[in-house]
Amino acid sequence: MTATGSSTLPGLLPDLEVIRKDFPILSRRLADDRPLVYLDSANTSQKPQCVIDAMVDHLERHNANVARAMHQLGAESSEAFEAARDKVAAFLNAPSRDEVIFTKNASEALNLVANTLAWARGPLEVAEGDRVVITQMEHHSNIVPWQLLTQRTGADLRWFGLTDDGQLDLSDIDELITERTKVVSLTWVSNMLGTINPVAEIARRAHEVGAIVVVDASQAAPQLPVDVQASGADVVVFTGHKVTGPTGIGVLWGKRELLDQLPPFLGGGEMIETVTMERSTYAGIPHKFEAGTPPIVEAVGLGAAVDYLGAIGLDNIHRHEQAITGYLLEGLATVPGVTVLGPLDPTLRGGAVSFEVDGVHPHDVSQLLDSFGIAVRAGHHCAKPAHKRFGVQSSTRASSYLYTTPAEVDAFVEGIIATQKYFKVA
Amino acid sequence: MTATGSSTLPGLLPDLEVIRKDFPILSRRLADDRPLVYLDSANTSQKPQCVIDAMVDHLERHNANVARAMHQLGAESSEAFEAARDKVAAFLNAPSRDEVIFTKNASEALNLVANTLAWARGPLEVAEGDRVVITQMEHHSNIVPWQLLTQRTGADLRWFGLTDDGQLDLSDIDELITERTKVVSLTWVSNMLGTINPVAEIARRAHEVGAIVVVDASQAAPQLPVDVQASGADVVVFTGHKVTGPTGIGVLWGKRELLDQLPPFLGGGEMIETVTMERSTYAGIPHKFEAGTPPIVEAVGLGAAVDYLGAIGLDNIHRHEQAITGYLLEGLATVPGVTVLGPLDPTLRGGAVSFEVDGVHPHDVSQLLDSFGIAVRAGHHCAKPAHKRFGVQSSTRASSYLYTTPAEVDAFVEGIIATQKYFKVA
Amino acid sequence: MSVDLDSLYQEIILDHYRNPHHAGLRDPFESEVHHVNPTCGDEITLRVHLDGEPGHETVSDVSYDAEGCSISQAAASVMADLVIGQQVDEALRKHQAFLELMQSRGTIEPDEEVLEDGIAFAGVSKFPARVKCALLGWMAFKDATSTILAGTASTTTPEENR
Amino acid sequence: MSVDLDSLYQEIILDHYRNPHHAGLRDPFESEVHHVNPTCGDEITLRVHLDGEPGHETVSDVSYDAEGCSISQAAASVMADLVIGQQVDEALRKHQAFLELMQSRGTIEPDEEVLEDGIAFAGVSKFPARVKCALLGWMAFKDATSTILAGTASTTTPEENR
Ligand SMILES: Cc1ncc(COP(=O)(O)O)c(C=O)c1O
Ligand SMILES: Cc1ncc(COP(=O)(O)O)c(C=O)c1O
Repeated sequence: MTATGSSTLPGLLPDLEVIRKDFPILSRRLADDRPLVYLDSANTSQKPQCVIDAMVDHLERHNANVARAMHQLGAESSEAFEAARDKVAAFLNAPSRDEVIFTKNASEALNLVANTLAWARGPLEVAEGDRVVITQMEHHSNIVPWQLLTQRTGADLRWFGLTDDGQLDLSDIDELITERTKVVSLTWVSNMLGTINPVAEIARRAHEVGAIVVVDASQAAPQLPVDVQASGADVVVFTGHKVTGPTGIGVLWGKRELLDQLPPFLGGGEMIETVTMERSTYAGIPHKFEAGTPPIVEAVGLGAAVDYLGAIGLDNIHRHEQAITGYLLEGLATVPGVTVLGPLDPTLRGGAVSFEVDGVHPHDVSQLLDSFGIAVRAGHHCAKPAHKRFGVQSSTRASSYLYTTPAEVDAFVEGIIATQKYFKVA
Repeated sequence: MTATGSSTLPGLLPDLEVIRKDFPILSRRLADDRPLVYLDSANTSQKPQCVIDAMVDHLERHNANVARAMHQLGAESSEAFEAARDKVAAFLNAPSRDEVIFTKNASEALNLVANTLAWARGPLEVAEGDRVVITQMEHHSNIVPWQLLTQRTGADLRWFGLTDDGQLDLSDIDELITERTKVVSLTWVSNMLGTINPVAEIARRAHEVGAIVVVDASQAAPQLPVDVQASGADVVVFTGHKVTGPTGIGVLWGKRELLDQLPPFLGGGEMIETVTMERSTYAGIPHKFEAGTPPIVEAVGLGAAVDYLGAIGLDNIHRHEQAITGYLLEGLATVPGVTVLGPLDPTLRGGAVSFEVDGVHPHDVSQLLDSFGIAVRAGHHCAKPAHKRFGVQSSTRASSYLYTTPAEVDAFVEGIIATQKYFKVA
Repeated sequence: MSVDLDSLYQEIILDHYRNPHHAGLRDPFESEVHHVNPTCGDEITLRVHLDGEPGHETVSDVSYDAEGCSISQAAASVMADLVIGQQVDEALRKHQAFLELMQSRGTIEPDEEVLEDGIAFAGVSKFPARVKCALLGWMAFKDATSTILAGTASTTTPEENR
Repeated sequence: MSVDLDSLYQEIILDHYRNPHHAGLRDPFESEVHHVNPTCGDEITLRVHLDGEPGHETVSDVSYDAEGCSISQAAASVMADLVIGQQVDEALRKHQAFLELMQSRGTIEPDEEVLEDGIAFAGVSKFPARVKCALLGWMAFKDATSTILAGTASTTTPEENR
C-alpha cells in the first residue's frame, strides 16, 4: 500500500511516511501477505524504534537496581530512571517532578487513589454518607475501584449520564456535585465514544464543594497536550503503553498537598523512611507510593516515548488525529447500514470511533477486517455501561494514531463494505 | 580478566565462559577502563541476550493488547503472554497455570495477599484478635504490608527472632503459631543473611493450626529449584528482575481453593465478568487479580528468563552458587577485620554474603570497590530489623549469580584488602 | 499462514446463525444459567429440562436467549439440536467431543456421528480468539445440567475466561 | 570518566571523620531532630541552641550523635565548625552555599571564605550517590533551626529522600 492516498488532507502530519518508518511493526506482513493496517491504537499503541532502543541499551549496558545501588551501574540506572520522571513531569507540565508517581498501569493509579482515600483519616477520608461521582462513559478501570471503595466504606456512588449524541449530560450537575461529594472522577477522552469532556469546567464545579477531582487521561495523553495545571484536576493518570511506551508502567500525577496527606498504598522496600518490627515511617513523595523495585526499564522506555511525542508535538498529533478521524467518519457516512456511536463532529472528539454494522455482529466485522489485515477491536471495550446506555451489547472500534494514513482509512472503509457483502447484508 | 581463575572449583557451571557471553553487560568497561565485576545480583540480576531479544521481537513484531484484541497481532500477543504463564507454572511446578498471577513485583504480590485477607469475609478474614506471624529476617516488603494489615484490622503482628548465627530461632514456635494465628509469612532465603529457611517444616506447623502460609521466594527462585507443591506453602511469590527477567513483573502463585475465596484486589479492566454502574461481578483466576493491561512484554521476557534458567538447570545453578559462595566465604576468612553476618556454612545458605569491615563504613567500602569496577551493595538491604538484630546499622553485601567466576571473587577479596589499606585500617 | 475465512464461516454455521433452532426461553426447566464472555460481552441465558429416573435422565428440552456473534449463536443452535432428546450421558459426551475439537487447533478430525452439524466448527479451532464464542452455549449447558444432577438447581452466573 | 577517589576522600574529610568536632549531644538546646538517609540507614540526632534577640539570633551550639559513612560524619563535623558562633542568617547562608555546591556536579568553584573546610566536599558533588551523605547533617541543622525560628520547637523525624 502506498500510504499517501489523500495526503492533501489538511492537518495530517507532514512527515507521515518518515514517522511510519519509526515503527518497525508497521512493515509486518500478516496472513496472505497482507500489510498491517493497525486501527487498534486506543487499545495499545505501537512502539517506535527509539523506545525499543532505549530499553535495549538500558538492559544491555546500564541495568542495575535504583536508589539503593551506589555503584556506577546503579548510578547510571538511577539517573536514567529519575530522568524519566523529569521527562514525564515536563510532558504533563507538572509543577514538581516529585508529584509524578510511577504505577504499573492506569488502573493501578486509579486504585491507588480510591484505596488511600478510604484509608485516609481526617478531611480526605471517604466514609459512609460521602459521595463519589463518576460518569457513565468511564472505562471499567475508573468504575470498579470506586464501586469497591463505596461498597467497603458505605459511601454513595453516583454518576453523570450521557446525552444521545454521546456527551456528558450535565443537566443534573447541581444534584450530583453537592456538599456531600468528596470525589469526582472522570475520563478526559472516552475510549468508546471518543468524546472529549469539559474537564476544567467540571473541576471548577467540584472544587466549589471541596471535592477532589481525578482525571483519567489514558486516552487524552496519547493525543492531546495534557497540562495538569490547566486541567484543574487534583490527580491525573495515564498509562505507558498507549503513549508509544511499554506495558508495565503507568503514571499518577497528583498535587503535592494532596499526596502528602494521603496514607501509603502498598508497603515495602523503597517507600519507607525507617522500619522496625513494630512500626515503620514512610518516605516522602514520590517514593511513598512506589513500593518495591519500580518499573525501571519501563520508565526508560516511557521517557523515550514522551520525548518522541514531544518532538513531533502534541498539538500536531492532535491535529493529525482530528484530520484522520474526520476522514474516517466521512468514509463511514458513505456506507449504508453503519451507525457511529458518539459525537459526529471530529473537533469534539478523539481518534476512537465505535460503530455498528446492521446485521453483522462486531466479532464478525472484526474477523472479516482481520482477514484483510485490518486490526480493529470488537466487544465492549471495557465500557459496558456506555454500551448499555446506547442499547448495544458490543461494537466495533477503529482507532487511529500518529502513524495512521488516509489510505489505511480507505482500506478500512472498503473492508466494511466487503464485510457487508460477505454476510449478505448489503 | 580471564575468568577461569579457579575453574577447578567443584560445582561450578561447566560452561561458565559461554554463559557469560549470554550477558551483554558483562563485557561493559567501567571508569578507568575497568571490567565490570557484578556482585549485586541479589539486588537485581543481569539479563541474557535471549531475554532482551524476546522482548524486542515482541515489541517489533507482535505488539498488541491481550485478551481483548481478536485480530492476528492480538492473538499472537495473547498467545505469547499466556505461554509465559505456562512457562512460569512449569518453573514453579504449579498444579495449574490458572494459579499463576502476574503482579508488578514481589512487593505488590505480598500486598495483594495482605489486603485481600483484610477484605475477605468468613474464615479467611484477618480481624481484630487474629495473629500474623513473620520473621526478623524479612525484607521490608514482607514486613510493611503486614504492619499495615494488622494496624488497619487490629490484628496482632508477631515474629520469629534470629539466632546468633543468623538462623530462625524456632524455640518459641509453639507460642507463636497458635490457634489465633491466621497467617505465617516468611522468606525462603534471606536477602541479607543468605539463610535458607526450613519452609516446609514451618508450613506443616502452621497448617496444623489452620494458618495460611505465604513464602517470599524472591531470593530462592533465582538460585534454587522452587517446587511450590513440595514447599507446603499456600502462596509463593517472586520477582521477575531477580531471575534474569525484566523489571515491571512479579509472580504470585496461590492454591486455587484459596485464590477462589479471596476477594479481588485492584478493580478495573480484565478482572471483571460483567460491569453495570451499580455493581460488577469478577472473572475467575488468574484474571480476577490482574486489573488493567498486564505487563505483556515483561511476561514475554520473564518467560524467556525461566526457560533460560530451566535450560541450565536450577540444580546446577544452585551448585554453582554454593561453590562460589563457599569460595567467597573462604576468601573473606583470610582477611583480618572482616566479619560475615549469617551462616558460615555455604550449604546452609544462598549466594548473598553481608559483612562488616572494621573501621570502614559500608558506603566507603562499596565506594572503594566501585572504583575497582566491583559492584556490591552497601546499606540495610531493605532489612533494617535484621541489621538491628546484629547490632549493625548497615553492611556491605556481595551477591553472586550463575555468571560469577572465581576470578571475580579473587578481585573482590583483593578489593577489600585494598580498601583497608586506603582507609589505613590494615 | 492464510486466513481461511470460509473454513470459519461454513455455510451451515451461517444458516444456524440466521435461523437459530430451539431459541427462546421455555418452561418447564430445572435450572437456568446466565453465562457471559467477559472479553466481548456475549451473553446467553439457558434453561435445561431433564426427565427420567436418577442416573438415567434424558435432556427433554434446552431453551435459550442468546446475544452474540455468528459463531456463538450458531454453536448454541447446533448444541440444542444435538442434545435435546439425548440421554444426559450421551449429551455430556457430545459436550466433551465438541470441547476437544475446539481445543485442537485444527488437528482433530471431528466425528460426524457424534457431532453432526457441529463438525462445521472444526475451522473455528484455528481461530483461538473465537473458540470462546463457540463454547459459550455449550458451557452454559454443561453448567446447568451439572447443577441439576448435583441437586443444587439454582441460577448461577459463572464466567468463561480462558 | 575516571573514578577520582582522592577528590572524594580529601585528607581533610578523612581527618574530620576520624576526629569529628563538636560530636556528642549537649544541653541546652531548643530543638532536637532525628534525620535518616532511607537508602542506607545513616542517622543523625542533632540539637541546636540559639541565643539572642528575635531576628538577630546566634547559633550558640550545635551538638549531634551521628552514625554513618566518612562523608556524612565529616560533613556534620565541618558543618558544626562552620555554623557555631555565627548569626543564624549567616549560618543558613552557608547551608545554602553548601547545598548548591553539592548539587553542582562538580561545576561550581566553592568559596573558601564561606565554606572553609567545606570546600573539601567539592569532589563529592561528582558522586551523586554520596551527595545525600554529605547533606544529612546540614539538612538536620536547617530543619532544627527553622523549627526554632518558627516557634514550634519539637522533635521531628523527616526523611531525606531525593
Ligand atoms: C527477600 C526479598 N523479598 C522481596 C523483595 C522485593 O522484590 P521487589 O522489589 O521486586 O518487589 C526482595 C528484593 O528486593 C527480596 O530480596
Ligand atoms: C479511558 C481509559 N482508562 C483506563 C484505561 C486502563 O489502562 P490500563 O489497562 O493500562 O490500566 C484505559 C485503557 O485500557 C482507557 O482507555
